[in-house]
Amino acid sequence: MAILEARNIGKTYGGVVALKDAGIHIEAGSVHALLGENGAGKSTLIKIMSGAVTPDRGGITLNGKQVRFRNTGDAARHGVAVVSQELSLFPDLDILANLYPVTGPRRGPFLDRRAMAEAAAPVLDQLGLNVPVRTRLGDLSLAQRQLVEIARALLTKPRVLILDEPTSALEQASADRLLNVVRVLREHQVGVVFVSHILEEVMALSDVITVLRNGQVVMEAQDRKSLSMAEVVTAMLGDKTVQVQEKVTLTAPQETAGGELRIVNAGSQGALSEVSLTVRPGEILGLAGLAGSGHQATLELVAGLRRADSGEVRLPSGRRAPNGLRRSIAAGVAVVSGDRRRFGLMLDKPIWENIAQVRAVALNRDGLFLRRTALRTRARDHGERMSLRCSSVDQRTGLLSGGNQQKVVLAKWLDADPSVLLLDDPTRGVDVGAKAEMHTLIRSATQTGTVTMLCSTDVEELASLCDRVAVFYRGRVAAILEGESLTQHNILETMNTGES
Amino acid sequence: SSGPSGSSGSQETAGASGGGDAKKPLKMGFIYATSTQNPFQEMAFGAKAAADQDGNVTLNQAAPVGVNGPAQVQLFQSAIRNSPDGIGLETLTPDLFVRPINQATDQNIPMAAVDTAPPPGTKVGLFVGNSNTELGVALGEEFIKHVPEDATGDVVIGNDIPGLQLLNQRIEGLVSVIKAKRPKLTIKGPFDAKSEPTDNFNAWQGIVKANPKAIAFLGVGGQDGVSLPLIKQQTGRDFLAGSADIPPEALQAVKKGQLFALSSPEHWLKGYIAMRLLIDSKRTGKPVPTGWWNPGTLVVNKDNVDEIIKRQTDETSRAAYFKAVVDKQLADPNTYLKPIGQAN
Amino acid sequence: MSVDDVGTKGTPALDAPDVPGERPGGGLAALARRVPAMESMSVLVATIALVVVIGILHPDFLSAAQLLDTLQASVYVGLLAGGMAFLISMREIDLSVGSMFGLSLISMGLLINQGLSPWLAGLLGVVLGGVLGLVNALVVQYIGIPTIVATLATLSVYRGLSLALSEGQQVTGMPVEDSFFTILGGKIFGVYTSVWVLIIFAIVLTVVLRFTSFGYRVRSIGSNPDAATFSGISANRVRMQVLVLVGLLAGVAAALGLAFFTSGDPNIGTGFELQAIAAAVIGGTPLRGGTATVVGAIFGAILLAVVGSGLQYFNIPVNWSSFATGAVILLAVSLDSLLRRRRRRKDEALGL
Amino acid sequence: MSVDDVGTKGTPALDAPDVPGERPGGGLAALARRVPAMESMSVLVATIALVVVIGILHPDFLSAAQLLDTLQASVYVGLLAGGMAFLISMREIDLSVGSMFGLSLISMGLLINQGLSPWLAGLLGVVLGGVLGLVNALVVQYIGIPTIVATLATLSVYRGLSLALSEGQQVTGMPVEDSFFTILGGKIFGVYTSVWVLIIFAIVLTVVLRFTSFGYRVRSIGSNPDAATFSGISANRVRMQVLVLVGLLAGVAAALGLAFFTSGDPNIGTGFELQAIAAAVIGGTPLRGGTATVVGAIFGAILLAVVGSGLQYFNIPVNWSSFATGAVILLAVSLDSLLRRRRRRKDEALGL
Ligand SMILES: Nc1ncnc2c1ncn2[C@@H]1O[C@H](COP(=O)(O)OP(=O)(O)OP(=O)(O)O)[C@@H](O)[C@H]1O
Ligand SMILES: Nc1ncnc2c1ncn2[C@@H]1O[C@H](COP(=O)(O)OP(=O)(O)OP(=O)(O)O)[C@@H](O)[C@H]1O
Ligand SMILES: [Mg+2]
Ligand SMILES: [Mg+2]
Repeated sequence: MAILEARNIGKTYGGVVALKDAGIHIEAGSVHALLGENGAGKSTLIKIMSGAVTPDRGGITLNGKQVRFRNTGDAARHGVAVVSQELSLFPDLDILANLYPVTGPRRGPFLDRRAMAEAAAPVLDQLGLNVPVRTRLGDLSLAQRQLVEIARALLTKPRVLILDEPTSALEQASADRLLNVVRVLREHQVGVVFVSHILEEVMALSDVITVLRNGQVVMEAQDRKSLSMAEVVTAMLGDKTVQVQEKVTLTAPQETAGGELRIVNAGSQGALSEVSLTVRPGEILGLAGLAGSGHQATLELVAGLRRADSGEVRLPSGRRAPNGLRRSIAAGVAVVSGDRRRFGLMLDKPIWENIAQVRAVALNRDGLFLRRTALRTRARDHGERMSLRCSSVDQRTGLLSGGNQQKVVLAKWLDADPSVLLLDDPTRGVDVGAKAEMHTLIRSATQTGTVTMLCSTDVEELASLCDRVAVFYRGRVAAILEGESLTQHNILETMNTGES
Repeated sequence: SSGPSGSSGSQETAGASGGGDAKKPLKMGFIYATSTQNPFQEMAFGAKAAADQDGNVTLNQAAPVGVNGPAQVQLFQSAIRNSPDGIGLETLTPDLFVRPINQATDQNIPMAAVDTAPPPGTKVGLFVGNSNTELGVALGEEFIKHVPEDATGDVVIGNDIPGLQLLNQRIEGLVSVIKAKRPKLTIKGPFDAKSEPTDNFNAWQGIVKANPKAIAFLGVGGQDGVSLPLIKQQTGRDFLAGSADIPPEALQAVKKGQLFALSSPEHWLKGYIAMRLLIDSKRTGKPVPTGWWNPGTLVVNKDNVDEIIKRQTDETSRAAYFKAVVDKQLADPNTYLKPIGQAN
Repeated sequence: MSVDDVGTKGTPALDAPDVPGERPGGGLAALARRVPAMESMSVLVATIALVVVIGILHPDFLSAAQLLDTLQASVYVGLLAGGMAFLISMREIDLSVGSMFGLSLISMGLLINQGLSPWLAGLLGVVLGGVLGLVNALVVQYIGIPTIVATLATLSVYRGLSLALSEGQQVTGMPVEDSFFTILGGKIFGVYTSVWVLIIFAIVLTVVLRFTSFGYRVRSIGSNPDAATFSGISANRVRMQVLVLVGLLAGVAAALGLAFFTSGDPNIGTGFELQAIAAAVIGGTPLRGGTATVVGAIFGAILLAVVGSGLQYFNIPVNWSSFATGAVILLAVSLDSLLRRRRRRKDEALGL
Repeated sequence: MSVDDVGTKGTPALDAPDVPGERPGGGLAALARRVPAMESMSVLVATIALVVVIGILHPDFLSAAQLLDTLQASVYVGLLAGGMAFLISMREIDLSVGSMFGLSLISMGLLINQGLSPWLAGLLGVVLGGVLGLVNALVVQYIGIPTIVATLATLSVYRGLSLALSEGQQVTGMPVEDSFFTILGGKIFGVYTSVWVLIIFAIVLTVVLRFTSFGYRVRSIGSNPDAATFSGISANRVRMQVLVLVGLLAGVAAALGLAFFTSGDPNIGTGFELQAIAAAVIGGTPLRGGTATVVGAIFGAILLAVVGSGLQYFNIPVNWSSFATGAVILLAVSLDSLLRRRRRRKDEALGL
């Protein structure tokens, strides 16, 4: 019988119906995938099950007993741990403190940090997070912080573990590591809820699948083996269909287009050496590699976030890439960060203000006085183009679902129609349908001669979206894959071995 | 409270004969520099005593929290509205009040400037205030009594609130005497002695340490008379210390001989006389006297300290003590009234 | 954000409440129509309530002259609070505003005593204010210390300068017949010129904050500094601009002050910093940054001024006046927060 | 924050295997080993540099007695700054500390004059401090206004009470021979008792902040309020605890103050709020919250005290003293920030 069960849950936020009549029941020793397009209500359902949000209707039973958690800490003490989509960590505290929120093992009145550290060690290297536990969390990368959040959940020895897009920020290797951890937990009769937009891993991992659409259950606890990915996708998107993007083979550099972006054997202390790359207008160059292998550093180099100790970077305009992010942006570079909540969005501001932030506000392109109507119309156009799910462009961005927030980040940069587009996980946490649409958008942006570079933790994305992929290994370009040789398999192999 | 009732008898008759009204309830105001420091409260108490003694005066007293010129201007402007029968204004920044004072006098509201002379460009006839130069001189005179003719060494002077006119005047007076009568002494300062009690203590402590050879440390503000004795007590160092104003702790220090003297501006008296003159003119119909009324300075030393400590106990004791003084002064105004121009 | 926006995904209706509001000019009309929703409403209501209560107990208080004086008294802190709102909305605080006010005022006075034409001196004084603000900015940027620390230091540096320049004396002997004093210090249409100036600045600053890209930059920084930097906004440059703005406002306040007081006291403006901060926060500009309301800040200053002149009517015993001041402020802000909470609940209900 | 430095993050000091150092006892040892990395170091160095410079120009300044007096002078603001650091690290500011200090001190004095045993009176005074802090907390929580506004009001309410209770007079006539005054006001092993007390509180508060779950909750709230609430930390409860703590510290400071000055002035402590905030921020507790250093805050207070007493040796003309004070503070914090530079650079480095 179910350990944790949520029945006919309803949740409305003012005008917005997050959940109409949703529910899920979690069995011990099984992985329950919870799917749905962006804004379907997955996170809301999860927040409700973990005490972070109180439902308008419906109830939760733990081992058959009606329960109501006061907060996630309370839930944790009842054995229900959640890894929320929007990390709830404390950047100023060190890793250890983040692993034990509220309170940890005590010695007298004091926290026993030694005991904490000892307990944490195995979990941390199980997840492959080998960073000193005293490191300030704020100094960690998004992926590392994601792992800390997961470790925190595991440390409560939960009987129910709820994972909301745990892998969205992780690169392949650590994602696989996580999936194995989940399998182990399943062995130990832990009930797992698994939310993800990466259907491959869902099909590989889960036992049963529940699909939400518009806050309602449209597929309830189906046995995965009985399902094909196509069926799942149709369940998620309903009548909508994914127009699978035919990769346009790059049309010869248009006259309209500016020049190409050149990186001439650039080096940067410890991160890069002798990197030489050329990206033609209208081309999408993928950058792949294991964490720290230099693909991210290359983006930072072009973005002006990192100095080139040797070599140089030339923008399409022909001028040297300026130093410092601000100048680069002024020079037409767009930097779509994967860490949307920290670097991407003003969560307390309406959607339209976020979308206007670069072009109108930072770059002053709309003149001194900003006309709200214009800005909102533009924002709404962007929103419709990427089927943004919101009550209105006046909605506070922080209230959007994760994937929809991600769309706003991309929109705000496309709004500035840049000459160089640097993408870091642009579709992180975006559902299959919207993902295809966003790919189309990125494509069409490139058609005007934009130079695009893409880093992604999603190898499938690299393979399907990019014209060429430069695979990095230990700070050097190990191979540039294109045409026939550009396959997920090759990318992964080169990433890990350095040879293709 | 049973205030002095000096010329009240004659007042009645005068009221009957003159245009004044001895019974009519009066709405008057007393606006002073700050509600948070004792000297100014003494003046407020004095004013209140005068009002209470008449018995039929509503006195709107108000002061900003902490010395704050503009805020006080605002309070004064309110007083113009609700105190048509007369306003006593005690301020440390008289020059900020030019417009509002004219506003008041234009509305024929009787006014008395207290403690600091009315600013030029105003038509206030009466100024009740001690001479701070005289106060400084008095302190200086007391000081030299304890210093031999040919004495040498440093005399260090402190100033609690830089930029405060009346403290500068006190210092001028003090210095003039020392320069004249003890030419061999070298005067250092004035230095910033701060006004907040702990700051004042720390400042003096630093000054004392920084001037190991000085024979005397003289302040002209209320707090100095508290800090200096404490420093003598704690460091065991012996030096001459004197100050102005008469906070209780300082009086105790005089009693113990830790301070050679305190020079008191007699704040209570200023407040009382100013208000009393305003009220009397209303009652008698006689115009408010014009000129600078100087109630005088009181030097507090070992000889009279006990009497003063007794007087400072409470309102009644103050009123009782001052009765005689007030009667004497109101009896013959002319000896106390000088032309406003001479105020210092 | 108005009710009909909700639930209707991106319908043209969205724009209805704003359309005319886009031109800064017409923007005011729009503001006017959005008034009930404005952050600054609650503090206005609280202020009015306070005035009414005092007026009931002491009708004289409601005399036009008294109310005008009270308005006039709020001008200096009001102007400073307006600038402070900008700063706070970008998570900064300037403690030197009171001293900048004082130093500008003293300098103007001294220049006039040097025989400079009052108008020219006033202009120079305003410029000086801007320069002082610039100095703050440079200290913050190049020494690299928090604004609050830098301005705490310049608080006493500037105050010290006005003491030193004036040799601790009041600056007097102004040519009070000069048009500078009669106009700026006088009334226009029966209302103090300084009040008119305050109103003008309330409008201008509001327009700058709400309708110019500069205003958006300021609030972006306060909303999420990292995201702002990542969007190509230079926090340093904007901070500098705002600190200069605050300095200029202090200079303007100083000019009005000198014209009204017709003299300068070296200690004038002491303690204005806390009042300005309080006014801004009471007015509805939260310290966490991201939003600001200039009008609210000015209402906040007016509220404090009302407390000041209102209490004078109650004939508070000498030793209780300071207590009363605090208590009344507490009452007023409680009412304010009560009104605020009701509106906030409504907003949340709308999921905005 | 760039993915590239996986595993390479963290300064050597951080990597130091100090798991044994996690025991609170050994924790201090660990702290000692981490000293070079401590936020508070730079301000300490700056302070020492300042002392040395003054000492070179005026050797008397280096006399033990002078330095002790300077330390003693920093005790009151130091204690308040320690509490303020807690508050600031949770993004709150208490402006009423100076008034709580004053009111507690006055009340103790009055109680003693009522014939209460000084020790008992002192204890009650400390408790009163806590109660005043609690009042602040209740106002903030139930009226629902920002702490800074609430405490701005209580700033004058409490000050007003000490004026009212003391009728504006100094409270005098303490039984100075009583052990309360001789011990707390005196010296132990040649050092002022108050200084010993300050040291003890520096240690205790540091331990509370770094090694108890309470301390972690405080910083968690400052670091990420929403996350804190989600994980079951009650911001209200913690804020209340901290505001009470600050009140208690004000009470302790008051007891030391009364014992030392053997009399109470109703104005005592005026303006301490800004000094305490400045000390905390100078000490390395950023206003954005999340981190705090009690030791740093206290060093900050000492730095300010050094500036104060040091300047006395330079015979600054009275009208220049405030200028000099500001200038020297500026110098000191510049040095401090110079020392911080390297760390701050690292923090500011953005990455993808
Ligand atoms: N606090 C809130 N206030 C208003 N609306 C909200 C709030 N939280 C969520 N919503 C709305 O509820 C809907 C469901 O959000 P939810 O985060 O559950 O979607 P999701 O399934 O997690 O999407 P994603 O896959 O992008 O994370 C969205 O339309 C979102 O805008
Ligand atoms: N694991 C937990 N998850 C969520 N909340 C918790 C957890 N443990 C304790 N709490 C909550 O934290 C509060 C204090 O718990 P704790 O045991 O830390 O008290 P404490 O540390 O002794 O308090 P103090 O630090 O003030 O002495 C309680 O309200 C409790 O509900
Ligand atoms: Mg979600
Ligand atoms: Mg998502």
